[in-house]
Amino acid sequence: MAEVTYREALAQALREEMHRDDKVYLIGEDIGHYGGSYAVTKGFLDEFGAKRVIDAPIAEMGIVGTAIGAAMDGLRPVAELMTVNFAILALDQIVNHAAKLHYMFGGQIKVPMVVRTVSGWGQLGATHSQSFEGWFAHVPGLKVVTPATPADAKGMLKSAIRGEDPVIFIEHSLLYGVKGEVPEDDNFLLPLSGAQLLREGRDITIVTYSRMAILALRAAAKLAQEGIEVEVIDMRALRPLDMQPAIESVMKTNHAVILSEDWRTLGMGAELAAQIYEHAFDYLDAPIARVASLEVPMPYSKVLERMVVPDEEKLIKAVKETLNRA
Amino acid sequence: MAEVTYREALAQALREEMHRDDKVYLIGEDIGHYGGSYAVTKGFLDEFGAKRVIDAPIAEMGIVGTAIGAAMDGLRPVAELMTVNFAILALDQIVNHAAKLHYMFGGQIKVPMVVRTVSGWGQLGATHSQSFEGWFAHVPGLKVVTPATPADAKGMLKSAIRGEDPVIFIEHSLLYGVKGEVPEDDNFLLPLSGAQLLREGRDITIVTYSRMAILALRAAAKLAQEGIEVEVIDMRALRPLDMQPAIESVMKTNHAVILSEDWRTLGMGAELAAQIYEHAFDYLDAPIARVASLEVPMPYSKVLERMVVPDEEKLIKAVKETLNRA
Amino acid sequence: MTTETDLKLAAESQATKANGASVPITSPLAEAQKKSDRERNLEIYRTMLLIRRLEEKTAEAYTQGKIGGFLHLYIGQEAVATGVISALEPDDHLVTHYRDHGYAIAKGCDPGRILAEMYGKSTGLSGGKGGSMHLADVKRHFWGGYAIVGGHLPLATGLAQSIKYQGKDEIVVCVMGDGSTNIGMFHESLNMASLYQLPIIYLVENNLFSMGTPLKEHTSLPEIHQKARGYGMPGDRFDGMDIDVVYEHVATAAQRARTGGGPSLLEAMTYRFRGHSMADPQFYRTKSDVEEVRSHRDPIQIHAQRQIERGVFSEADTKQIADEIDQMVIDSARFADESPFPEPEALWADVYVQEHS
Amino acid sequence: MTTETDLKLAAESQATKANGASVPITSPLAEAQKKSDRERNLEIYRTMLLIRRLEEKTAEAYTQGKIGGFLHLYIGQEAVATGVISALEPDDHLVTHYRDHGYAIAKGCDPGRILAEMYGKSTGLSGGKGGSMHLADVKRHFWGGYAIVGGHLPLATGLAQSIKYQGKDEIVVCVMGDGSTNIGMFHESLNMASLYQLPIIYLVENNLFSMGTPLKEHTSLPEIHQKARGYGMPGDRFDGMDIDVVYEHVATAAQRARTGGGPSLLEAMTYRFRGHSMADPQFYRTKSDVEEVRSHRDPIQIHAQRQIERGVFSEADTKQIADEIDQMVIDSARFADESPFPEPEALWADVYVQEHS
Ligand SMILES: Cc1ncc(C[n+]2csc(CCOP(=O)(O)OP(=O)(O)O)c2C)c(N)n1
Ligand SMILES: Cc1ncc(C[n+]2csc(CCOP(=O)(O)OP(=O)(O)O)c2C)c(N)n1
Ligand SMILES: [Mg+2]
Ligand SMILES: [Mg+2]
Repeated sequence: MAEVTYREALAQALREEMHRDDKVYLIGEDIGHYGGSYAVTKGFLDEFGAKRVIDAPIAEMGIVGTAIGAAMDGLRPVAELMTVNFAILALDQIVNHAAKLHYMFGGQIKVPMVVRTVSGWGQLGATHSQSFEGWFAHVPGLKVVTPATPADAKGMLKSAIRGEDPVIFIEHSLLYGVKGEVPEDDNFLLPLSGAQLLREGRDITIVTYSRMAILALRAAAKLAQEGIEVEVIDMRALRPLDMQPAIESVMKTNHAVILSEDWRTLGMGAELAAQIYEHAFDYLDAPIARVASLEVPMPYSKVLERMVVPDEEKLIKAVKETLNRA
Repeated sequence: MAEVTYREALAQALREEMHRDDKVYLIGEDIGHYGGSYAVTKGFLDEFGAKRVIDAPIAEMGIVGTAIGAAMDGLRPVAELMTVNFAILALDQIVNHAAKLHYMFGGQIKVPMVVRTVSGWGQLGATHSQSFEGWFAHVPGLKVVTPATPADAKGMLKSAIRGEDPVIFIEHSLLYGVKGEVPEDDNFLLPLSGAQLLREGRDITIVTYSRMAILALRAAAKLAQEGIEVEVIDMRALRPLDMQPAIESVMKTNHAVILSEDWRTLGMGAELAAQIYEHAFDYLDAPIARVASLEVPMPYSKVLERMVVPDEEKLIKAVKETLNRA
Repeated sequence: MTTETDLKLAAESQATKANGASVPITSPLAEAQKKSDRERNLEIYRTMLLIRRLEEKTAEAYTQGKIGGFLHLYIGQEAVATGVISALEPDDHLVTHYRDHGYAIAKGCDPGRILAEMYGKSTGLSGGKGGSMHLADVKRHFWGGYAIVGGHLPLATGLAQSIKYQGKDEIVVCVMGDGSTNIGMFHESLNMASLYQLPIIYLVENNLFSMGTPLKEHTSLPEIHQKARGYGMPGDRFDGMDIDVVYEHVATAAQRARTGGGPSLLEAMTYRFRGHSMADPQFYRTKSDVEEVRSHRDPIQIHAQRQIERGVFSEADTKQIADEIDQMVIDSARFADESPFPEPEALWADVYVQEHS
Repeated sequence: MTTETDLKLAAESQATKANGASVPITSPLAEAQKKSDRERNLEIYRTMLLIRRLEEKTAEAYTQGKIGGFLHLYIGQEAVATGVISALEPDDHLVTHYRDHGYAIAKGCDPGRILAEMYGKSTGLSGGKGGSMHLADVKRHFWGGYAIVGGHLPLATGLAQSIKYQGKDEIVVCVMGDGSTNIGMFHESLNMASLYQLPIIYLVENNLFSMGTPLKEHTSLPEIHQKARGYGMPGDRFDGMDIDVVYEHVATAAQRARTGGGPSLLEAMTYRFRGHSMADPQFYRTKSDVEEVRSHRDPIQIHAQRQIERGVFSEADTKQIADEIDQMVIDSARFADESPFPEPEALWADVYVQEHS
């Protein structure tokens, strides 16, 4: 095991799979000469050449659509969409095509494609700070992955590339610099679904994913000092959803908070909460709290942006309110 | 009051508003010469001319984007997207632009635009049978309307056209032929939010919208014969959500079923259920049931399609299971 | 009749093998190319007439409620699909829009399985899950009909990218209508195809209408082949009602694509004799508009007349073929009628290749 | 210093009035057009130098952490914005991409409010909600900078549609980069603009890179102005480093648009002296590549040199203007620094025009 950043873990996964299988290629905007807008593919153009590291025009539909077509013919494209905000330009290709072809043509066509994209914020303004993972998770035929740690990033990306179905792989711009232990094994593969218990606790369960999992652990540590034992569940994949760990946890703690960075209404929190209510109804001592982003277009000014996104303070407040209710 | 179809009610609203305000114009594919793919604008080209009834190229982004631009300059465009399945091609214009401009530029820009589009199914295949109302309802800055009756269709469309904000107006292809009482008043306006009690009942609450409201009423009538009194709430608008009537109803009936035609996971049912749990937690005798479409790309064959969509039988089953639980 | 069904499916068994051909691809139309002038032209006649007759049967089945949803007939445009496929190698790749029946037939798909698909039967090309707009036969490199206008252009471009990536000498033909050239995906696809010099032909069937919107009202450049200039790509327009002309022009572009010359944009001038779909009231044109074209430019008439005049085949030959085809249509309809609907289990099959992992 | 702030905002008070101008629009650059050769060229010099100096200040403020997010500088491209705006009427409409600082200045926006916007202050052009990429000043018909590549093209096209619909004699200029011409919205917008003969100019600032991707690697037709052929639209390419050339060509296209001649696609050949954004490591080009252009084709040098040679103005004049501008930049920065951040209530303001109804 070595300590590497989330960024480096992703680069390792891509590099290893490209060496393992020459049917794997990368296509995306500025992944070559520029080195990737978040530097994940820095050096790849020199290492693998322009045939396998394609600097695409700004054409999100074209990037995803050609990747689907190549996947249909047996290649294993990894398409990069610079941020999830631009991914919605390619939503027709992802939703009306990648997700449908295998079923619609009675199993004749397979689409072994990965779409890597990025959520995040940081004074980027209203059109560059959104989270749409819930939209992808709504669509049968897609697999949706949102790794929180370098190890998950590497192991799940490798599995996504080797898999036979279209995978929407959502990274987080504020995680690229975060370090963690990552196995060096070339065949380090992780399943594309399966929630994980990150921290045990008896009092309340925080169900979350991606960068918010890190936030949840920090808050849990603080709350522990006040004698509140928080259990933290990282969903890791949003389609298919593995609800069992969260449900079992809530059956034990009888309290839950859902933490996500997207807008609250119709966000991931709605589904995660609904399923917990459905399966642990008789165990809940209080309604489940949803901590999510406030429902405004993201303002640029940092004093306003700060108010919009979930933070430790808001999370801790929600935990206490949920515990103290009634 | 006159008995008119949902289709005719929409045509009345468009015609009246076009006569009232020459800043109102229509743009969409085949709304002119063809008469509208669902015949809503039949005769409009002759009546209003090509300046105000524009047969657009197949260019969903262009149709919505030019409508936004014209609205910014003070016109009141009604853009028609033939079906909601194609609306996702214009999602960038709707989500990254229409929904954002007023806020992002500090109130300098207004976008008084209506996007009319259509959900529905009927052996149309995987790419032509989807429901995305939940995606629009997720986005701050948009108003989302899903009328179930001819009266709502007319009154809400007129208000949407006269309003100052972008409105996503979602019709249902299987409702166009349905008749209902509609006021002839030229100024018959209805608010763009506000849920409505369609039927009173003491035993259980069905919360729904659009075509499913009709289905709910039919099921309620049947259930009444078995002595089960169902209360039916039509949400009518999905953003902003008016949860009060549903919450009050559940406080009375202590049981709820959410009925929607979209896919269950991350669908409207998740949010409606989550909010009812949050506000009526102590009143619920059983978990809320969600009746929605099965999570597969819609198959063409009618024997399979029938299995996917909600029907009376499935709804009645869910009602009874919810009542008989525990 | 399950035996007949079983036989047919056995013969077609590789059809559902995902991604690419497993056995050498053949089709009557392709084989005929290597045969005599007579054989070749008879096969072309047979193909066009089968398209016409099967479409007529399809329309009838629709009115009988055996077919549901949207149904877009190919009647009037037969020379395009027939000309295109006869100018290709059997293993060349085909991607089309929803108006796909004629191409399925020209590519050599079984007419019984085509009808069965429209009937929503398990024996259909796509197991009854696709319907009229989504016929596909991947083992014949027919990657299917697509119903999001323009949505298949990037897919076809990606297929061509894969072919070049793997150094194969196959090419891709991507078929669309005139109205489809206005959507953004057309622009993104043609730019990438030209930028990467991909082996693909974008073939526009210009039938003068985008649903009910006349050509001049939906595009700023009605000479659609000239849109190629925006991509430094060759463009070419020709009469799509004359099979021989279609063959000529497609063969030239195919040769270019196959030899590293890159993509082309072809525009076949044609006309549909029926509405856009069965639901079309056709307010946008008159009966006589259609009669005018049908009487002077029917592609099947043009072909038959010429070959009879040339003495390549005779009236008698056409009669005999007509009889064969009538029987084929009857058999195909019976196959579709007698085929079973999908079992309930089929509903959950093929949502994912790997349900778990 | 709130008094100064208050004064400025009072003067700018109509700025936040939604949709369109409420008072006659003026801007120094526009007024200068009607004045003497000397006045006009001094104003052009003043504008270009202000853009340059304010950008330098902006870069400094970014490194100081006063500006966050993405910051795209306009240094090197000053002649384009200055030439474009000087060739327009004051009430003509402007829509740009995120590289919008130079246009805001040329359109006559207050430099203090421009900086304040980037600092996220309530006195900013967009109240601190937009930031660097989303400057706008609607009362000057500057409809803003947009950050979804190509996303503003349909909006600008719709503005032009509205102008024609209402029979106004204004025109729209829509600015984008070379990389933006590859996205679908470019195609859909230009087709509609040409089809409806709208009064709009699509102006491409070809700085040879789409972020870090070289022109020849991102588009199949590097002669971007020739893409106009795909829409039956006139296209024109010119030197974007020479203000006089830019003025010429834009004036011609503006005349055409204003007199019912329809849209144009203009390509200004230019170069950015800084990275794509402040985050750009610029692996894709060398320092000497940039030095080469900076030393021979600096638009401000070209203009100053020519006018001094022509004896239109003198070294002394440029020195004096430089001093004025240095002071203006200092004042603007102070205004931005001293302006307050938005109040918490601002968070919920302007999500909707009509919160209820
Ligand atoms: C993105 C999208 N927009 C709209 C439609 C609805 N639609 C289906 S076919 C069609 C007209 C297409 O005309 P054309 O491309 O000329 O093909 P033709 O039917 O004439 O062969 C339209 C508007 C669609 N299927 N997809
Ligand atoms: C739809 C979309 N895709 C990608 C991006 C990320 N991005 C921002 S600017 C840019 C490059 C644009 O280059 P160009 O159009 O030449 O303009 P320039 O920055 O050179 O002025 C890219 C890829 C975006 N903002 N929007
Ligand atoms: Mg057509
Ligand atoms: Mg550029």
